[in-house]
Amino acid sequence: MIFNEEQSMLKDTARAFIEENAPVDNLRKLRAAPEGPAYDLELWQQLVELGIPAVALPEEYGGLGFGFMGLAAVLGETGRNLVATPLVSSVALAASLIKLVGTEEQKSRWLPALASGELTATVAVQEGRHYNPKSIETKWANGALSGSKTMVMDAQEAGLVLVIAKNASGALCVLALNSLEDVEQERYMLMDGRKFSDLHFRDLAGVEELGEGEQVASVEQALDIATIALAAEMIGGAESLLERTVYHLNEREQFDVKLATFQALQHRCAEMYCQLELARSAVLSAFTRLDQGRNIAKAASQAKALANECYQHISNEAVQMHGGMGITDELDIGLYLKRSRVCNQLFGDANFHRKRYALQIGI
Amino acid sequence: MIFNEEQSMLKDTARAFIEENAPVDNLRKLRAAPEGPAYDLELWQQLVELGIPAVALPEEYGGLGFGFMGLAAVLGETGRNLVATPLVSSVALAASLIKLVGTEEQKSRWLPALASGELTATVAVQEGRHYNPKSIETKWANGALSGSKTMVMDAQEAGLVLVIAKNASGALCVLALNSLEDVEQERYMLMDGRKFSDLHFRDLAGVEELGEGEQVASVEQALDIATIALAAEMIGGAESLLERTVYHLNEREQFDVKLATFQALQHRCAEMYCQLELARSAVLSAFTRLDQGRNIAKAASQAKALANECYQHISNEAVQMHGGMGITDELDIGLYLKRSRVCNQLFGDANFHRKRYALQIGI
Amino acid sequence: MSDLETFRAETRAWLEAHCPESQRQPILKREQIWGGRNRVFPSADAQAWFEAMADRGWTAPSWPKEYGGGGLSIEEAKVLQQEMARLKCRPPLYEIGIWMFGPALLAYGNEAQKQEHIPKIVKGEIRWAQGYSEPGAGSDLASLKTKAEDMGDHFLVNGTKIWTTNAHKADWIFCLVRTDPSAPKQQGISFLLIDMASEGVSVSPIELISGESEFCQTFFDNVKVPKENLVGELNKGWDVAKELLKHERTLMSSMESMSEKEDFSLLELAQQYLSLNSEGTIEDGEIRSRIAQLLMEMEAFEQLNERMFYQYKAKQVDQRLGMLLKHIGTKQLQRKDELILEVLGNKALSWTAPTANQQEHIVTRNWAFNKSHTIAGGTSEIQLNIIAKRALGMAS
Amino acid sequence: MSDLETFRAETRAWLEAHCPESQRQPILKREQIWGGRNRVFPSADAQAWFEAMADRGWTAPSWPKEYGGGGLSIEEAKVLQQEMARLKCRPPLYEIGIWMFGPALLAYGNEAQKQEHIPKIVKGEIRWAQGYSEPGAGSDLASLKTKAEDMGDHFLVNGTKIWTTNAHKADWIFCLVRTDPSAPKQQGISFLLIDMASEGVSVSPIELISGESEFCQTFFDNVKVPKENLVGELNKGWDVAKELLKHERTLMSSMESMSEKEDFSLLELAQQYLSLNSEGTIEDGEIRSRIAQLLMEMEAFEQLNERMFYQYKAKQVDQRLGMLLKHIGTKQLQRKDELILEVLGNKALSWTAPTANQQEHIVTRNWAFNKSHTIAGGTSEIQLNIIAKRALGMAS
Repeated sequence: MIFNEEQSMLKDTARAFIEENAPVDNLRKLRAAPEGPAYDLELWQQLVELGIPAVALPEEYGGLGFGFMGLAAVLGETGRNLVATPLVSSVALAASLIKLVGTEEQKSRWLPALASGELTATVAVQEGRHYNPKSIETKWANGALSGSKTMVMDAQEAGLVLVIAKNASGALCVLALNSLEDVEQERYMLMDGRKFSDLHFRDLAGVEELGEGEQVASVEQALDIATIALAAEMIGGAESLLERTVYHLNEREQFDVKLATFQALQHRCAEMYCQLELARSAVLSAFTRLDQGRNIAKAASQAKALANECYQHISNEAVQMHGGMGITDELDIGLYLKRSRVCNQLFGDANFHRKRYALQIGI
Repeated sequence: MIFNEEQSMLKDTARAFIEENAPVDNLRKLRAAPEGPAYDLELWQQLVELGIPAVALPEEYGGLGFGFMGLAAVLGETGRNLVATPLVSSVALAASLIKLVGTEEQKSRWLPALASGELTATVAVQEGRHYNPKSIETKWANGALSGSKTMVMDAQEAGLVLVIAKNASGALCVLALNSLEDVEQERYMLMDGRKFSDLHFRDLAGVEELGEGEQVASVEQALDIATIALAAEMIGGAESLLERTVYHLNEREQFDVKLATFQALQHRCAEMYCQLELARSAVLSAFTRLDQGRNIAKAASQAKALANECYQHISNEAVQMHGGMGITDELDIGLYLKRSRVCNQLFGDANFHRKRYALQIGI
Repeated sequence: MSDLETFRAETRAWLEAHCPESQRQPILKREQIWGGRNRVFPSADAQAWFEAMADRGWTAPSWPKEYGGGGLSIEEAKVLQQEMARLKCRPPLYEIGIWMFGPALLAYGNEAQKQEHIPKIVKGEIRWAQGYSEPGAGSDLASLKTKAEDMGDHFLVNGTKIWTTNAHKADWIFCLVRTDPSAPKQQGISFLLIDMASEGVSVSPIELISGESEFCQTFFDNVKVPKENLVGELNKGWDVAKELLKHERTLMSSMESMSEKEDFSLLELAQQYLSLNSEGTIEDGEIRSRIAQLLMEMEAFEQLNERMFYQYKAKQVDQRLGMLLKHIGTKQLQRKDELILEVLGNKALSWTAPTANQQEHIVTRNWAFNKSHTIAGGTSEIQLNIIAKRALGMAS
Repeated sequence: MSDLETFRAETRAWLEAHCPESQRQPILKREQIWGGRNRVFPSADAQAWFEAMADRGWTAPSWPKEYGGGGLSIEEAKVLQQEMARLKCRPPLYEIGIWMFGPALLAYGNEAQKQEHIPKIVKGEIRWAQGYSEPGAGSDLASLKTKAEDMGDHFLVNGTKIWTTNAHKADWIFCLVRTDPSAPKQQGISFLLIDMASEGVSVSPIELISGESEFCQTFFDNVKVPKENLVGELNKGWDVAKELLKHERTLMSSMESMSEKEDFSLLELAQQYLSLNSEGTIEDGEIRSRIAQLLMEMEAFEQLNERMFYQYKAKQVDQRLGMLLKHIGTKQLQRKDELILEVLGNKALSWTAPTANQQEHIVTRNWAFNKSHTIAGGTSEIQLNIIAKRALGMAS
């Protein structure tokens, strides 16, 4: 539920590094180049040198074994400054998927490379307008892969693309592509300034299968890990917004008094803080369960639903409380606002997770 | 959408009469006598003398022909002081049901008596925990009535009890009972201090049918009339609560300033007022449609759903803003709080009406 | 037939005769006709429709005929509005001069000013901008610092205005300026009309979170303004501003219906983007209820407006209700935008948008732009203060 | 095995041996054991369980052994709590002296006072009441008017206290009284212990909207109070009160779990009262989502408490989090009550209740009573002020 000493140090290191090297302006640069990379490759290399991709992986695969809680600490910091990285796509999701689903040979082949940062990977999950891994239609049958994926993160940068599909008997399985050469791709920028891809597979042959047989539970768990990783990033963003808003209200005077002295604004900020700490507690609890090897299906849905509502609410309030400047692109507030809406959709919106949580608790 | 001159005069008359003769303390007296009448019979006689039961009925049946908008004006006033009357059960519901469903002979027999106040009637609708006239199970077959009704208003006082049932072919029909002598009854007081009855019919024979044949649309319309009548009463209650709360905040000092000067409370009161006027507009619009002879199925659901949420929210806020005194029985605030929850359930809660509205607009 | 019914029949016939079929389609933003010296009509039909309406003064239906207005009574104007809605006629003119400035000038301007400016507004010949807010002042309008010094035969204006909507396209701007720096805040302010072509006026658009730049900063650097451009009395500009703000608030609350034609209905989008069950109802019970709830409240908002209209007609106006419109209307609009985003899922996230269609693209931009509605023209917080103090009489 | 694990094993064994089966059932309100001179045990089992716990000092597990407490470390106390929860042991003693007054007396009382009062609290021999609020003062506690005049050998107390919980059943009351009327508000207040049996003390219960009368008004009419009953320094009572309020806030936030045993779970009631489809899930999608949403937030509240516990253990306490508990906990409780009412439909409306079962009856009364939680012990508005100013550092 709290960071241990190692994890706290990692958090401090990450914060110091990001404050110094990755201001929010970095995102503006990435946004200004729609054809450019999805994240700052040089910055990522520096994070690799700090050992970040290895944090949560076990030592046997070249990891540092800090636990996922360590990764959560870093994600909170990238979220605070809207730093684009492949931490969710590659480190949280793809690495977990390989670890949970891959054969021993596959794990030895890919995990050390992911830990050392030589390789980044991504996972193609979503189909259709709303995230729902239960309704996947991409087919893996007779040695051929067919179907379409959307909202794939960091695909162009990835050396390995994992695709979640259904096999001939309708069970979830995972395919591994070392290249997207024969895959039809559309790459686009979303409102948060990040790049995503749609991938279309048409009877693609010569694809390697990750692991063997049915993988429903493992795939779901890997997706849950990515879900809480994203939630951790979102909490960082919401935290930063609340800090910026309180700072602004304490600075700005109107009608000859500080805006912060208006009780209506005080109460709304206090409510935001309550919401933030509740959501944060849920996220930290999910990571704790994960590191304890317990099931996180319910915890992931709880964490993501609360993080969604928290980030959405706080971003709306932040815009409003910054007044006219809040709706200009000059301030960073709008970047958080738009990032929160993209995060909402990635790995399921609040409605999806409320229903999934209800199912988990038996109602 | 607004009261005409006649209706405004009626409203002023009703307010003056009620302020003078029916303070909220009247309800306390009724509450103190669980076995006593459901409403103050003497007060009702005075309202009869003012012509209130005749307001909405057409002149051919001894009515005054002011339209239902006139009745709405009066209901707002009874709602303001929590006056218990058979206006909803008898004047809005039973009279409408007879008018819409009854044969010419039945209308001539009962409507003039209802208009003159000689007779009051009630309607037994609800079954089970949540109001839902679609799932009525009380059966009228082979000349016998069987089933159970709950939440019947003013049954002991009524000279005529109408029962909504399903006939052998499953269609809605209405039965008219001149007496409850052979009916098993349980009478009880709910949290609002009013008395309700459960009625159990076991193969009750010798019952008169109201009208002839299937009556689905007419029954639904009569229920919609009762629904908006109750909503009008609820708006009156919410209005009174908001006035009382603002008055209290303007009177009471804390930390050497008036409570009303706290901006957080100001904004919450302002939000309540917005909610109140929106709900009121919906209710008035429904009554206007009714008097224009237009369909009110959608309007009734809209009005009741908004009235429910409005009364519930304002009653909660009123308790909170009255502080410690708000939770004592000494103040009237708690009486409104409890009345609002009973009103919520009568003729359908907000969830029921949201779903019904959704259906009406085709989603 | 009553006079009003005759008027309705005639109006309907006239509209049917004069409004081309192409002008009865939902209007796209880029096809809106704004006033201006350099206006360009998007099509011959659009021009014909505009000119037919402007000739009758029906671009400003209830303004006096002597200044080119339609001269209609409030009831007739309502009938015209209803008939236009029935035929789905496009609004002939989008113009701040029509919505806000004109009514204020009619109330406070002198005869010469009205003769000079009002007819041009009706004919759409001049595009107006508003110069109220200043950088750093926020809701505290009266703290404005732009000053106009009396130089005998003219005022010399220096300062900066912000949120001047489309100032880069405007011909004239009406401004609040400080003419007596020693007077208390709300006094010492005057209402001045400035030709944007004057020397020393420059404009810089502000990029918004929606990617658009409808708002500008406008700089005045030793701008000479003739004295006859003062509206109302010297140092009494606040009165004119208040009159104008009344119209702005009414306008803001009707933004919803104005932009409706462009941003599609929540109901239709829900039917288009959500899974429906066999009876055509939305499968997901939660979002269905939330949509129904908002639509109910939006309908109640229309009913509130309708109630106010009937009150007005019956001369039984409840002044308090008008204070509610802006807050309720803008909040509903933003709730609607958020629900639409949710309904569209990842289809609502596009920015550069090769994967999104035009509808999805507009929806997204509107969502971002509409965040301004609870800030511009008096923040929601200011509205709530006003409601509490003036409508409810809470102590301050 | 670590010391803590040994302690856990021993505790578990001891509880299993000493907690009768009947004391492992959900407790009803009428079976709660409160302290008091005249207490009556509801059963022999209840008495045995109480006495076994009191003998070990486990009615106050972390208080010092020298005053009869359990002398446990914070970790051990947590283990005891966990093991009791595991076996579903009933709380042995409900007592304001345990929750609030004891900790404050341990911090501020002199040796004689601790010796006199603490052991009796642990043993449940004395029931305490709190005398803080006064009629008309609301959240402005420091405006209190009850005065204690120094008469040389004793104080003479006159005034009225309100919201004195169960004062009609209490043996002693701790009060804030004004000892220096000339000093500014928060100064000039002292903390005094008064025997309810003293001459001049009278009590009048207040009827609540729930029909219950747990709160009273307590009147002091020339009551003589010995000088040794002053806790802390003269005119420094505010410090003691603040210490005590800390415990009250923690207590209020845990009210939920305390009353849980009596008011049933939202989850179970939903399953019992709502239509389920064939897979056992709730048919109505809207209410299902709203229930899930609240349960998620309630779970997050537990997780927040857990986080604070681990912070405490690791000596990395974030002081701000404690300020959130009361507001969040009481608001969630009230939202839960409202949802339960909705789930039960007309079954939740009973008052005299021939048609309602006991469960429905309690649910309704709790709903009404629990409206007090956001008012008593520091209103939610005060909590939000504190959070804004102290946790977020907003200017005041």
